[in-house]
Amino acid sequence: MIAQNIAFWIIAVVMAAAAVRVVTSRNLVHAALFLITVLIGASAQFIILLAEFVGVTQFFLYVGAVAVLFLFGIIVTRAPMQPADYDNDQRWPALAVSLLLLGVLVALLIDAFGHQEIELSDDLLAIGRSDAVGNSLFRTFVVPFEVVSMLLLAALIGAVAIARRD
Amino acid sequence: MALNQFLILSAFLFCTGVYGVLARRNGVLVLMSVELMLNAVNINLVAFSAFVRDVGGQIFALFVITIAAAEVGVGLAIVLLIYRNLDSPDLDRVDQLKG
Amino acid sequence: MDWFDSGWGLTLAIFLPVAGMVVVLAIPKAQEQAIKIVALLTTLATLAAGVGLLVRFDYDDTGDLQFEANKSWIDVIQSRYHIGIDGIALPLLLLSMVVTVACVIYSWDHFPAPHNPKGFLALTLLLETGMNGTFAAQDLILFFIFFELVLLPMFFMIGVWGGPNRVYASIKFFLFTLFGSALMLLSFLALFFLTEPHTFDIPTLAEAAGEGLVGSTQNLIFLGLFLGFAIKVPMFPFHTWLPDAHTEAPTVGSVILAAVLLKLGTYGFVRIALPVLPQAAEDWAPWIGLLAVIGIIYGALCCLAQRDMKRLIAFSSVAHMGFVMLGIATLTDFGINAAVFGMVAHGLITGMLFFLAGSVQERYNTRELSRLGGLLVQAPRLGWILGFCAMASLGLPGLAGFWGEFPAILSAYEPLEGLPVETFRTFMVFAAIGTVLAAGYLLWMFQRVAFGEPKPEFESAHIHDVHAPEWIAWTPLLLLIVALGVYPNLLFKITDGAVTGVADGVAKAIGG
Amino acid sequence: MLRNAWLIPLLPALSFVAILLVGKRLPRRGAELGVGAVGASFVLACVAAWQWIDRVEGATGKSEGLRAFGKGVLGGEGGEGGEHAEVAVAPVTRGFTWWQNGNVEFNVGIAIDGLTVMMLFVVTLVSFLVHVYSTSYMEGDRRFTHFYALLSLFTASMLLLVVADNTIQLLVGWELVGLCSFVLIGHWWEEKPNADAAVKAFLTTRVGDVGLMIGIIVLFFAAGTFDIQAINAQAVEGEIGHTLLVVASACLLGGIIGKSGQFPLHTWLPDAMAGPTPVSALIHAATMVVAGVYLGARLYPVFFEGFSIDGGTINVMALIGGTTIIIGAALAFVQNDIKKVLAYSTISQLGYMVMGLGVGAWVAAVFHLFTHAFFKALLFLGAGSVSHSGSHHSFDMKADMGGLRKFMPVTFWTFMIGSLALAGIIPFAGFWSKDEILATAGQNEFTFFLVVGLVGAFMTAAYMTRCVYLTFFGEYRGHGEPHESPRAITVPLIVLAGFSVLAGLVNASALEIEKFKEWVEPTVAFPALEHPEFELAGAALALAVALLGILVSYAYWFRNLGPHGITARNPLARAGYTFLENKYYLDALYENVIVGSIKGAIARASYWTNQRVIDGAVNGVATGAAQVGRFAYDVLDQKAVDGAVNGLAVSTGQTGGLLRYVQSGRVQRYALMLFASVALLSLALFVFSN
Repeated sequence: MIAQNIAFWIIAVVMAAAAVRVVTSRNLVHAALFLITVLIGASAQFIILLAEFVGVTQFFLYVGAVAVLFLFGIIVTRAPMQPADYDNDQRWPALAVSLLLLGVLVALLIDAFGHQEIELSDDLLAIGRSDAVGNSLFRTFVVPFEVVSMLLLAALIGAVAIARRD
Repeated sequence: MALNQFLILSAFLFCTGVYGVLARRNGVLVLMSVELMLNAVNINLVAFSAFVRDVGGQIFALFVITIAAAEVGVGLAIVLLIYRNLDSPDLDRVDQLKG
Repeated sequence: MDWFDSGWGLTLAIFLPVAGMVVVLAIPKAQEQAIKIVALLTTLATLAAGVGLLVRFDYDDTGDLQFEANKSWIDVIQSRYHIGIDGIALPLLLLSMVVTVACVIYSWDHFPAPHNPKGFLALTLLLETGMNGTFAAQDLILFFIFFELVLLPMFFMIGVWGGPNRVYASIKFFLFTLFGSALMLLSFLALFFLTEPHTFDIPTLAEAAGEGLVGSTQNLIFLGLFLGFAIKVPMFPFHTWLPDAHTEAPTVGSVILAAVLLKLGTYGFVRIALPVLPQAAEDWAPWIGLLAVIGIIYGALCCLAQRDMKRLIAFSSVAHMGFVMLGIATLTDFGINAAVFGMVAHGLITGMLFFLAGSVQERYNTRELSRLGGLLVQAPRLGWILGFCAMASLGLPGLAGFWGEFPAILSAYEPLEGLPVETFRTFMVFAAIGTVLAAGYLLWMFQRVAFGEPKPEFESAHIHDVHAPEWIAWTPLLLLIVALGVYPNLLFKITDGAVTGVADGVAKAIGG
Repeated sequence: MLRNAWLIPLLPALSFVAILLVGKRLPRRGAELGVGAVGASFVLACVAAWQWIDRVEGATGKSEGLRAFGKGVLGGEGGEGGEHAEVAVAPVTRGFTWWQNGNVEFNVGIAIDGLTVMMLFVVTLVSFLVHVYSTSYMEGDRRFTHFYALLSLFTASMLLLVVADNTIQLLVGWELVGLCSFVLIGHWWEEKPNADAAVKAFLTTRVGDVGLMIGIIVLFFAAGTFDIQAINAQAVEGEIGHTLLVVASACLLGGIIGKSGQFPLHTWLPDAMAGPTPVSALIHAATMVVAGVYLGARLYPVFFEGFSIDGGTINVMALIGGTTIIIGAALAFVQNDIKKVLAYSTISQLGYMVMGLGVGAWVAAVFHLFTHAFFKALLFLGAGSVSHSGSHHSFDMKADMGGLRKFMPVTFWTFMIGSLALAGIIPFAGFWSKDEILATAGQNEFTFFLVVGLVGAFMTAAYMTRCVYLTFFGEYRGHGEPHESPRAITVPLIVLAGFSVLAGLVNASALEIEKFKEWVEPTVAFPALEHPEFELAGAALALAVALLGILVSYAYWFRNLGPHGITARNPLARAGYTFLENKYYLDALYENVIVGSIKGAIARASYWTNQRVIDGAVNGVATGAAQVGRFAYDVLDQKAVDGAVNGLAVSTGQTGGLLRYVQSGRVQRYALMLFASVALLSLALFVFSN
């Protein structure tokens, strides 16, 4: 348990720091790279939680596809901007709101789940494996799955339609 | 391991994302912050999945990942369109809803 | 026809328009004719389903839910897909269908700018589903969803196809009603959590009639419901969104808004607020009555100060809905019957008036009363129809408006036992005076618009008289106004049983 | 026929629809339909009358009704009287469910008794003659077809009111009559005064209708029914509390005042002359204004008990009627418009009827309604004939008439008959009915109203003499070429003149004929009324007063005696004249003070309240919320001062009202508010739930 705990904290600190940099960085490419860090961290956390299929998917999909997409986005919208322009005029209220939200959330969480433990045992491993997830996905959740695939298709077409140069 | 350590990490990531969404001007950066929030949700889902020992949470996380991918696709397309029309991805200038 | 009676017929009546909307959306924008035909066919098919309901309705048993369906829906919160109609819902359901058909026909070849029949008709169809669903829903959550579903299309209708000040009006409309529905939802949730067994089922809640709720809690919940519905009605002083929304909305939007949307609020009172919380209703009734009467007088006075024809009609709605609310506030079968009649009559008559205002504006490009005049010279048929509707609106006996107004005033003479009689009799006198003011502003408007010679600026303008789509759209409404006025039992027979049930329930809960 | 009397209103109603649909395509442009339908109604009404008389006579043991009727009318040796009126003759009723409410079903239907039959006869007859008359009078009018359609509807509404067996149906007919009068008075709506007069007529009567409506409601709750017979029965038998009856009768009286042009709501009647003359005749003789009197007669037990009429004390009803007699007659003196003279005389005569009801002279009042219908219709149609063929469509007696007696003999003689009947000269119809009102007033010890009635009789005779003089005598002052009117106009005049001579004989108490009373007075659910014996002295006095009136007027106008030009010399007389000319300033009071302030100041104030106070509050809340947000934002902002300055500038630029700030159009600002509210709400939830 201790090993996982140590791993969690290290990764968590890295993720938190990276996340903060994502929203404060003055360089678009840097921000994207920090985002990738966070995403990889999340993938690692999933594996700590013995959800290996989700972790791997996260890694491939996000780090492989989404991050690349972002980089493309940065390239095509490269605007002549001063670094200071990256934030708008409601920076401070935004900070206040997010801090307030964080405080409320943390208080709520501690209040609600203060003593709950996650037990990382073999039976947990069993439900995180590909076959378990796959079974569930294609039996119980087959209709939502199909719907999501339709959605993806629609989003694909939509993205093309929107971004197409007429 | 405590359930809360995951949840609080997730809460932190989420709030960071909120800040980013609220305070950033660049459309791409806002989208990135949205990704942060979605990720926070994912962590939550997987943590609870492990906590209640049910695969449902993981399945939902998978769906969220999928939808996030779709969202980035469409979102970037919109940012591209804004950029093309206004010559900048600056969201402050997108105020056609103004009354 | 078993399938029809067992809930499918009603489901069809609710969801056909959405199906039609999907088809409309699938047709390319350029093929306007196809879009219009599909939309028209959809509304006609829906109306046919409605006629089917009308034919197969059991008139000996109007107090019970018919064509009921009760299927599991969102089990987690114990909300069920429970629909059904009784004698109160049936007329309103049909009103909504008839008005929608009329609207589609009316807009056949004059869509307001930005001319976009596809979007416009799709929104109209979506609206119809929301309206029909609200009248049929027997589950609070279902009711709420349909109630809110109406909001969005109307928002876009005003915001996109509206007049010069449309954005202000649409946002105001949206925020106002959203505010009301938020409180309403809160009340629904409170009802759910505070009653045993936890349920959103309206008949079950009405059966319990607020049992197990402390008086003060009842009153608070009722307040939430009241605000939600009163804003929609709209009652004084929550009415200020209405003139703006009506004035800016396109003709068809105004018609639907006046004819059906306002009824959602009053219907909510009759369907939910009174049966579920009778004791609170009794506590609140004098105040509701007071606001209703203030609305009658005040709306009429505001009408007299208007210079814009459409705005005048909008304010007249405030006054007329005051009569409806006065009827409801008496908590008697007489008053509630009058209220239901008043809803249908107001829907037909004010709907027609907005059609006419739209047609006048289309012909003269203005609604300024001071610039209009001599309509009877240039378009005599249009002018006489306007006169007819003005007469119906001021409650001329023999036309539909009278049967909503007179029994409402009548019922205020003797409200439910336990309510302050003298107060209500005072209300009665003021309401009766309101009818004189109504005659005043409507005749004045009619005189300004129709009598006299046309103003010099329009003297040479070619003003065409009522044309084919207008005739087709209006004839059914006009015939209904006459038919209901001459033989009111057409409607009273349907509503009476159901209303008596509601009133008896309220009386029993208060007495016991 | 009595059970099928519903056909009588139905025929004109159908003709209304038919004329609207196909009238324009017919050879006579719809007139034939109207004339035909109303004519058929008239025939049916005659049949109904005959059957009713037969029924009454059968009940009283004299089955040969027709013969008795003939004798009665011709003044033969009828009136064996004595044993009648003891046997109750119930009205013939028939109905079906009209509406239901609270599991109670309410009927629509007919209740036919003597009063109804009499009204059916009068209304259909006058209306038929007016229809015929209009074929010529309205020829070539721009809305001829329209006119006929509405004339039919007018008749139908009045007949509907008359046959009604319940108060709601009566109200329906009542309001429809008002509607038709609105449209017909405003027939030539291109000119603003006509449109104004139409609106005024409708609105003024509608003020009275508030009373009618409330009265019906009170009666409904007092008696538990809308059925007129049942209400009357309960009122007679004292089953309704006296207070309720007082309230109900006072409210109903409001309706009568509005509809029958009683003081102080009479002002619409003279203005209603803006309509075509046949319409005026119809309004004044058979429909509209007599509706009020009919209501009083129909629900007489309510008034009788409510106002304690048998007590012999002054009551509101008699007082209103008496006041109206005098003020109406006084105004008739200062009119130059022949139709206005007649209009004010109608007001005055209606005053007689209402006063008659108020002093317990039910039979006399209804009888006066009956006779008045004929001679007033005659006078109006005569005036129409004068303007049609004599004065070039003018009604100004002083400017465009005079000396017409030579050019239009038929019109002149019929007009003379009408005037004498109106003035109450024996043996014309008006004498019998007016005398009977006065006799009953005297017998019931309403001495004050007896005097008022006599004064009224004097004035009536005097102003009619003036009117006749100005119109038919002296030199022709007009510019046209006067000639006699065509036959479609003169025939109705002659028919009406015949009735004006003979109608009074139906109840000529001097000759001991009391057929009218026998046939018309209800015997069921009706208070026991005293009927006066004929008194030679009283009748002679009334006649003498009328003759005196004629004499004085004759001396003044024909012989040019008396203080001519006194209004120019004497300031007091001038003031009085001005006062009369301005119609007691009532119009000024209503139009400028009451309507003006409601339509002007009060309405504007309400609207101002709406826009500034209520809407202002709404906008204020939104702006206020935005301001609070802005303030918090500035404080949080490090550059507080800077922000405040900027904010001030920005907000000055944005003080457009609601949502200008909130509605910045920037999604991120919306999102900020969204998240802030979510956080605050969850915080609140968290705090409160612990």
